[in-house]
Amino acid sequence: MENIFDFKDKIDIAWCPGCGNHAIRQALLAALEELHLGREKVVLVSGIGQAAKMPHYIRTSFFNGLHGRGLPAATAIKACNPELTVIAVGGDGDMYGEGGNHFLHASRRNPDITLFVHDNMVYGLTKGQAAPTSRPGMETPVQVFGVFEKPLNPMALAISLDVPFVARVFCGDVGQTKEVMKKAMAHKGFALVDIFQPCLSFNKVNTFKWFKDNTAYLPDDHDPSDRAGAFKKSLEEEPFPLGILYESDRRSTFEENLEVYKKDRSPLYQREVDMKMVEAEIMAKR
Amino acid sequence: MENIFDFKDKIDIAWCPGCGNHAIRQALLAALEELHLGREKVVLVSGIGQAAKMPHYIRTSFFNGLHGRGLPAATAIKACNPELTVIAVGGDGDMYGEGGNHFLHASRRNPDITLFVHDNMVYGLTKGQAAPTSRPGMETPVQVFGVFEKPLNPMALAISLDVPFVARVFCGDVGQTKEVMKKAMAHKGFALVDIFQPCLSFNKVNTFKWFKDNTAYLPDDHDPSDRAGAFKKSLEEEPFPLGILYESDRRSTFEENLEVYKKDRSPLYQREVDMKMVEAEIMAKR
Amino acid sequence: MIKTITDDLAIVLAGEAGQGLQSIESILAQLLKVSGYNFFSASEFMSRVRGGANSTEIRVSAKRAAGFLDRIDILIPLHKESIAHLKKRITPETIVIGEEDKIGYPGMIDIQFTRMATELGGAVYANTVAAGFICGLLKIAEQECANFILEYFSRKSEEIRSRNLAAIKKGYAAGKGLSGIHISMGKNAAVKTDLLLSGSDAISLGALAGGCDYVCGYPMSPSTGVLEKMASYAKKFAIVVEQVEDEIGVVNMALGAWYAGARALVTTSGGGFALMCEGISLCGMIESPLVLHLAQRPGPATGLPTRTEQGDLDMVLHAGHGDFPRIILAPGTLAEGFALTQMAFNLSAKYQVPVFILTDQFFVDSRTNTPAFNAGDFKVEKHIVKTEKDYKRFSLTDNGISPRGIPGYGSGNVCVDSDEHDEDGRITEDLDLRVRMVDKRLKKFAAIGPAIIPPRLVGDGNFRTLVVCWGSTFNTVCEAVAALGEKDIAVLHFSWLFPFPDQAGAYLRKAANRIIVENNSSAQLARLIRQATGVAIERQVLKYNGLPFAVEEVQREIRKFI
Amino acid sequence: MIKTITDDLAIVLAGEAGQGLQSIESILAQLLKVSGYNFFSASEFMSRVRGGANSTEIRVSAKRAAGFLDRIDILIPLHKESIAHLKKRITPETIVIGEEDKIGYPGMIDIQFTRMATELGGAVYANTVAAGFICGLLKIAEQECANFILEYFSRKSEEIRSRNLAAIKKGYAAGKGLSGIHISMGKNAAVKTDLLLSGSDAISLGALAGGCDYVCGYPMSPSTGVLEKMASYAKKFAIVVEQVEDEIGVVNMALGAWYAGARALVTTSGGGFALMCEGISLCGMIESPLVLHLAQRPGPATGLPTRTEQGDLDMVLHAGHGDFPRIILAPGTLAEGFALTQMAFNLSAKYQVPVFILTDQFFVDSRTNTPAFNAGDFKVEKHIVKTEKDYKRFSLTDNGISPRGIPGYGSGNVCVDSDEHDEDGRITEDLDLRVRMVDKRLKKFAAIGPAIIPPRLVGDGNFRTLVVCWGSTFNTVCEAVAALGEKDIAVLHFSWLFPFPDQAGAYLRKAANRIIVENNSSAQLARLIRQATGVAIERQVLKYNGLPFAVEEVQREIRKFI
Ligand SMILES: Cc1ncc(C[n+]2csc(CCOP(=O)(O)OP(=O)(O)O)c2C)c(N)n1
Ligand SMILES: Cc1ncc(C[n+]2csc(CCOP(=O)(O)OP(=O)(O)O)c2C)c(N)n1
Ligand code: SF4
Ligand code: SF4
Ligand SMILES: [Mg+2]
Ligand SMILES: [Mg+2]
Repeated sequence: MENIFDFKDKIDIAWCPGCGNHAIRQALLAALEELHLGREKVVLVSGIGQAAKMPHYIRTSFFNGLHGRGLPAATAIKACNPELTVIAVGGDGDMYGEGGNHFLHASRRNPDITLFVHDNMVYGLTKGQAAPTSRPGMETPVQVFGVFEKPLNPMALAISLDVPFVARVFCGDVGQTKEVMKKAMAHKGFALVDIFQPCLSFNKVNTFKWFKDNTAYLPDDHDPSDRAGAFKKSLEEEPFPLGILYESDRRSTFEENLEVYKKDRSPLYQREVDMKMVEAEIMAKR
Repeated sequence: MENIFDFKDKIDIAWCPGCGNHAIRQALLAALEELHLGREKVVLVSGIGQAAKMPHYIRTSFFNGLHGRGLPAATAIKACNPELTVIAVGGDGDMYGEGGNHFLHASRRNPDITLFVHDNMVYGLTKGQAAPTSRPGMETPVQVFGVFEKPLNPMALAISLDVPFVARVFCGDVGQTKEVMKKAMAHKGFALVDIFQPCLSFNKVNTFKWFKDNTAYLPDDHDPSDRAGAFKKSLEEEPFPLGILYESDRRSTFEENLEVYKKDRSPLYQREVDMKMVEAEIMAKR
Repeated sequence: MIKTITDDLAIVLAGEAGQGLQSIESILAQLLKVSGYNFFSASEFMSRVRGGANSTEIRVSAKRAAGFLDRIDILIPLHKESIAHLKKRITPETIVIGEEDKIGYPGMIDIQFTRMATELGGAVYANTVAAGFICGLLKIAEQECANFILEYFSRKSEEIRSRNLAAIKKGYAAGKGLSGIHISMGKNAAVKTDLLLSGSDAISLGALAGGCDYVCGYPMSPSTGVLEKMASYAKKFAIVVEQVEDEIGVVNMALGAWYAGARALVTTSGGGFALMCEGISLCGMIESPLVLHLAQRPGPATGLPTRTEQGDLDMVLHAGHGDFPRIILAPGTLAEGFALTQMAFNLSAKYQVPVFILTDQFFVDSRTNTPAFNAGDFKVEKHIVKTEKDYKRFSLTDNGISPRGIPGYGSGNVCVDSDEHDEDGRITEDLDLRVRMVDKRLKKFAAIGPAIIPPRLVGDGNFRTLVVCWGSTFNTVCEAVAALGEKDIAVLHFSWLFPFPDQAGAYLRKAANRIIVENNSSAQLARLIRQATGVAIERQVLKYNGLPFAVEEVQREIRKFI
Repeated sequence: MIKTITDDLAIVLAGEAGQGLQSIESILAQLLKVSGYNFFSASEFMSRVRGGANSTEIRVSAKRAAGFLDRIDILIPLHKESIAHLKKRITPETIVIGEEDKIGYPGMIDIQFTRMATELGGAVYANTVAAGFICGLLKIAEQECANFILEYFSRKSEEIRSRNLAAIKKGYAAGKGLSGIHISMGKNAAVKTDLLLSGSDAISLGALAGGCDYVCGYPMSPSTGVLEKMASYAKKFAIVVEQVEDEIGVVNMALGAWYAGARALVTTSGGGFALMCEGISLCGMIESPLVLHLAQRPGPATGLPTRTEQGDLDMVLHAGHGDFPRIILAPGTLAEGFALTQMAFNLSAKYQVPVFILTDQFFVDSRTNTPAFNAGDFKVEKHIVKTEKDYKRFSLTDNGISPRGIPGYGSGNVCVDSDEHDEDGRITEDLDLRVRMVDKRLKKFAAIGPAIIPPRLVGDGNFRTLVVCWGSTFNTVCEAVAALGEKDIAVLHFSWLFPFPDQAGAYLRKAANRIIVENNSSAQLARLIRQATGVAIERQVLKYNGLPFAVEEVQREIRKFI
C-alpha cells in the first residue's frame, strides 16, 4: 500500500544525498501513516532552513513561514482549529536560535502541538556557521577561533520549562525515531523531540559515526515522570541520552484553557458573528 | 558622606510612592558605593518599563535602550571595553518576555555583566497586564479569564542554562538584596539576580505581605555548587527560596574568550587601525 | 463681572496621575450626554502611574464639536503643578476653580472639593464632588445626577454608593450656587440617543462587526486600549485574545490564525510595529489577510509613550522587504473608525492583503458623542472556499486573487510558503513563474482600485485654498477652517491613504493654494502626495510636541497662508 | 567552421551545486588576470547545497568590461540539466563543450573532462581539467598555469598537488589542441597590477579601512560573505566578530558597541533588516552611528534567497518609526564599494546617523579586476571627545551635532535614552524640549548636505535621453548605453540615494526622454525621484525574476524607448 503522505511521483528533494534529513522524513512518513491520520487534517508548520523544508516533501497542508517563527503560527493554527494535528518542524538555528523566545513561551502555553527539531549542530542551509547546539571548538567561516559559547542543552531547557514531553533521538535509528515521533504526536500537549541529525556537508565534527559513538539509550529504569531526575540525566553529555527523558500529564493544554471552546467545540472558521449581539453592544454605548 | 552615585538635589522619581523599586534603588546605591566603584566606570543598561527607568535615578553612564533589548547592548558594551562595570536592569516582561531570546543566548555567552530583574509578576508601566512570571489565576484587563500559562521559573531556567550565578532576593529585605547584589557584581561572569518586588498599583495579588509570606531563605546547608540540587531547589514554590541558588566558577567569560584581548587588554576605542596593514591586505588581492 | 457662556464650554481638569481625572471625565461624559449636551473629551498624560502633571479637556457644546481647543474657559486644577503645566493655555479669561490654599492661583474661585469630601467621609470622594460641581454649574437635572451616580457605583458597597451620592449633591449645590459664571447652553434631545465612544471603542466595535474572533497583541501605549476592549468582549463574542511574548510572535500568530480560518486583529504602536516588518512581508508573500491597528505615538524609539503623533505613515507604507500590495486606512471620526475597521476585515479577506488602520493617541483616547450606527448595515464577508482534492492556494487568476482555502475545510491541502512558490504553494526556483507570481501579487492594486475611498472634501466646492489632512485631525481641522469664515477654502481629508486615491489629484491641482496639516515633523502625507501626483505642498502646518492640534492653532497657522 | 573571438569572450560554466563551479572560477580568475586579460564573473545558483542547476559566467575581455552578458560564447555544462536550465541563452552561435555522452547536446564538442580526470586518479580532478582546458583555449602560458596550480593547492598533500598539476596540463593540452575556435584576444599588462575582488571583498576591505573593529550579524544570503570575510580578518585586525542569536540582537549589539566606542558593522539581507527596524529607530533617537550593509535579494519574505534584486530601497528609506535622518549609499563599482564603505564609518561617526550600504547578490558575488586603490588616501575619523564632569551627550548645538563621548573616556557620564530626553540624555516630558530635540535631529539633514555625492553622469553631456539607475546595475547599464552607439544619450547613476542629491533635479529636468532601469518590480528609485523632485519617470525597464540585468537586455529595452 502506498503511504498517503508520500508523493506518487518522484519528487525533487533539495537535501544533499545522504543527509540525515532523509531518514527523518522516512520516520515521519511512517509515523503519520501508522497514526492513521487524515491527510487533510494534518498541518506541518515550519520556519526556514534545511529542516524547515520538510513540509514540501510530505503531502499535507503546510505553513512554511519565516526563519525562527514556526511556533507562534503553529500555536495559532491549533488554537483556531483544535481538530487539526499540528506539527512544527525546524532546525536547531531556527527553533533555538532565531526562534528561542517563541520556544520559551510556547512551553508556557503548552499547545497540543508536536515540535521536531533537526539538531545537526550547525546552520546547514546557510552553509556551515555555528548553531546554538554546536559543540565548543568547532571552527567555521564565522567562528574562526572555534565556538566558545556554551552549547544550548535543549533537554535541560525544556525540562526547566516543564515541557510535558521531552525526548531526544538520533535519526540513524529510524525505528526509534518513528516510535518516539508517534508518542510525541499522541501526547496531549507540547511535545519536543530533538533529533540528532548529521549534516554531511557542513558538520565534519558531528558525523553519523560521532552521533553513534556519543549517544546512549536511556536505561530501562529511567523514570520520565521524575522532573529533577530527568534534569540531572539531561546534563549528561558524550554519551547523550536517547529516548523520552521527561513526560508529564499534569498540565492542561492551551486549547483546553481557551474559553471559546468551553461550550462550543467547533473550529473558529465555522462560526458566524451574531450581528444582533454586535448591534446590542453598540446600543449599550448610548 | 554622600553616596557618589546619588544625586545631590532631590530628583523627580516617576515610580509610585511605596513601590518596591525604591527599595531596590537604595540597595543598588549602597552596593555600588560599598564596592568602591568609580562613577565613570559604571554603565547601567536597561530596556523599557518601570524597572528599566532605574538608570535615570543613579548617577552613572547609561544606555537606556529598547524594551527587551538590554542584554545585547550590555554584552557589546562590556565586550568593547572590559574595564567597565556593566549592569543590566529590567522588568520581568522586559527580560523574560520581550527579551527572552537574548536572555537565553547571553547565558550561553557568559559576559561578565550583572543582570537585575525586578520581578513584580506584572507589567507595571503599561498598567497591569500579566507578565511571564504572573501566577496562574491572576485576572487583568487582558487576561480576563485569569492567567493560565505556566509562569516562567527564572531560577530553573537560568540553572538549566548554567548561568554561573543565580540568585533571588526580595526587596523587602534591603540588606540581603544589597549583599546579593554585591556578590553578583563581584562574580566573574553572567550573574542573574531575580528581585521580588511588589507593584502596589497593579499587582493586588503578590503584595508585600504575599512576598513575605511566600518566600523562605535558603537553608545554611544549601550547596550552590550542586547544579542538579540547585535545580531541584529552584522548583520549590510558595515559599520560594531566597538567596544564591547556584554559583559556579567553571565557565570562562565572553570577554576572556575574545581573541582581541589575548595580547592587548586596551578597550577598542583606544585602538587605531594600521592603514599600512590595510594597504597590504588590499595589495594581497592583486 | 459675570462670565456668560452660551454655546461652547471648555473645562479642563488637571492633576497628577492617580488623582482620578479619568473618573470625573467618565461621570461627566454620561451625565452631559443624557442631558442633551454634546460632549468631547481628550486627555494628555505623562508616562507614569503616579505623580506628574496631566490634564483632561472636557468640551460641552450646543452644536456637535469634536475639535480639540486650546482655550480653557474653566480650569479645575487638582494640584499646584497644574498651573505651571498649563500656563500657556491659561489666559485672563480662564476661570480657575479649586482649592485656593493648595493651588494658590491669584483670582481663582475657591471651592474646597477635598474638604467637602472629607466631611462626607473621605478625600476619595473629592472627584465626585468635583463632578457634581460641574453638573451644578451646567444645571443638569439634579435627580438625573443622583440616579446616575447610584447606577455608576452599583457594583460597590452600599456605603460607597451613598457617600458618592452625598458627594455629587454637595458638589452640585456648590456649582449651582456659584455666581460669576452664567451658563445657558442650548440642549439637543437628539444627543441622548447618540453613542458615546472613545476611539478605542469605535475600533473595537468595528472589529466585532467585522467578525473578529482572534486578537493578539503585546501591551503598548496607546494601542493597549483596543487590546483590553477586545478582551472585555472575549467571553460574549467568543474571541481568543492572546497576549504574546513579543510583537514578532504577535504578527506570526495572527498570520497562523488567518491561515486556519480565523479573522485576526493585531493592535500595536510604532515600536511594536517596527518589530513586525518581517511578518508583514510574510503576509505579502503568502497573500494572507491581516488586520492591524496601529495607534501612533511620538517616536523615534520609545519617544513619548503616552502622547500623540502621526509619525508612522512612512513606515507603514513601506514596511517589509520586497514589493507587495497593502491597504492603509486612517479614520478621521468615530463613525469612520467603526466603519473602516469593519470594512478592513472584509477588504483583507477579499484581496488577501494586509490592511492597516492608523490611529493615534489623540484618536483612541478621545471620547465624544456620535449618531448611532447600525451594525445591520454591515456584513461579514468571509471569502473562503471549501477545498477540492487538487486545490491550489495560489492559482493564477485574471485579477491576481486566488480563492482562499482553509486547512481542514474540504479535502484539499492548503500550502503556503514564504519562499517564492508555485500555484500549489510549493517552493520553486522557476524564475519565469517567479515573474508571474510577482505580477499576480501586484495585479491586486488594480483589483483594489474600485474599493478605494476618495478623500473627503469639506467646505466650499469652489475652493481656492485647499487644506489637506489625514486621520485623527479631521474634526479639529474642519472646525478651524469653518471658523476662519473664509469663502473659497475647503478641507481635503484622507481616511484612505493607500493605494493612493487618484481622485485626489484633481482636487490638489485645482487648488491655487495648498496647505498641509500634519501632526508630525516632516509632512509624511505631503511626500506621499508628491510621489503619487507630483504635486508639492510647500505650505505646511506641522506639530510634533506630542500634543494634538488645537482648533485655534490650526486657524492661526492657516491664516498665515491665506 | 572556425569561430574567431577577438576581444570579448563569455564562457558559462553550468552544473549542479556541489560540482565545484566555484573552484573552476577561482582558478581562472587568477590565471586570466595574471595573463593580462580582463576578468569578470557572476554566479547564479539555487538555494540548495547539492543538486539543482547553477551557472557561472566568466567574461574574458581585452577592454575592461564588468557588465553581465546574456550571450554565451562557450558553454561548459557539467550536467545534463544545464542545457534546459540555460536554454534561453543558448543560441546556434553558442559552442557547447563537454561530455557528449552525459550532456547529449547536438553538435557539441566532446571533451571528456571526467574521463581524463579519472585517468589521472579520480573524478574530483575534473574541475581542474576543465580549468586547464579553458586556459589552453586562451593560450595562457602553460608554465604560468602550472605554477599557479602548485601555489593554489600549496596547503594540500603532495599527491593532491601533483595530480592537479597533471590535470591542468591535460586539460590545457586538450584546449590548446582544439580546432574550431580561434581566440586571439588583446592582453593588457596593466591588468596584472589590478586588484581582483568580489563585491564582498570590496565592502570588507572598505570596512577595514574605515576602522571597523566590531562586526555583528546573523547568517543570511547574500550578506554572509561579508560576515565571513570580516571573520577571516578578525585575527589580523583585532576585530570582534559575533554571530548573534537573531537580527534584533544584532542591531542592539551594534548600537551597544558604538556606544562603548567601537566602530561596528552590521551585515544582513532584507528579511534580517526587517527585524531591525525598531533598532534603527533607536539609532535615530540616541543619535548613534551605525554602519549597516544590506545585500538585497528578491522578496517578499524568504523570496528567492540566493538571487538578486534591488527591492529594499523603500524599506530602508523608511525603516523605523518616527522621523530621523539617515544616509543611504549604493555602490555601482568595486571602487565605490570600497570607498563608500570606508566613508560610511566616518560619515556615521561625524553626523551620528545610521549609514546604510545597499548592495545585492549580483554585486557581492560578482568578481572582477579593478585598478588598485590606495588605503593611504583614506583616514579613520573617530569624532569622539574625552568627556568632562558635566558632559552632556545631547548638548544643543547650531548644526544639531553634539560632541560624542564614550563611557570610561574622561570623567563625565554618557547617558543615552530611547525615550525623548534632555541634553543630558535623561528622560523628559518637557514638550518644548521635545520640539528642540526633534529639530536638532532633523537639522542634521542640512549638516549632511555638503557631504552628499551627486549622481554620476556617464555619456554625452548634451543628452536628450537620460537613463537613470542606481547601485549594482552601473556597469551593465553603462555598457548597454555605450553599445547603443547613440549620440544624445547619457546614464545618470546614483550611488548616494539619501538624503536625495538635489543636483539630480537639473539633470532630470534637462532630459527630454527619461528612462529608469531598476532590478525590481515597482521602480522604487523612480518613486523617490518623483517625491524629491516632482519628476515622474514613466519609461521603466524593470527586472524581477531574480537575475541581474544583462547588457543586451538593457540595450534592447532602452532601444524601445528612443
Ligand atoms: C530572519 C532570517 N535570518 C536569517 C535567515 C537565513 N537563514 C536561513 S536558514 C538559516 C539557518 C539554518 O540553520 P538551522 O535552522 O539549524 O537549519 P538547518 O539548515 O541546519 O536544517 C538561516 C540563518 C533567514 N532566512 N531569515
Ligand atoms: C517593543 C515594545 N513593546 C511594548 C512596549 C510597551 N511596554 C513598555 S514597558 C512594558 C512592560 C513593562 O513590564 P515589565 O518589563 O515587567 O516592567 P515593569 O514596568 O513591571 O517594571 C511594555 C509592554 C514597548 N515599550 N516596546
Ligand atoms: S547541508 Fe547538511 S543539513 Fe543541509 S541537506 Fe546538506 S547535509 Fe543535510
Ligand atoms: S506601577 Fe507598580 S511597578 Fe510601577 S512604579 Fe507603580 S507600584 Fe511600582
Ligand atoms: Mg541546523
Ligand atoms: Mg514587571
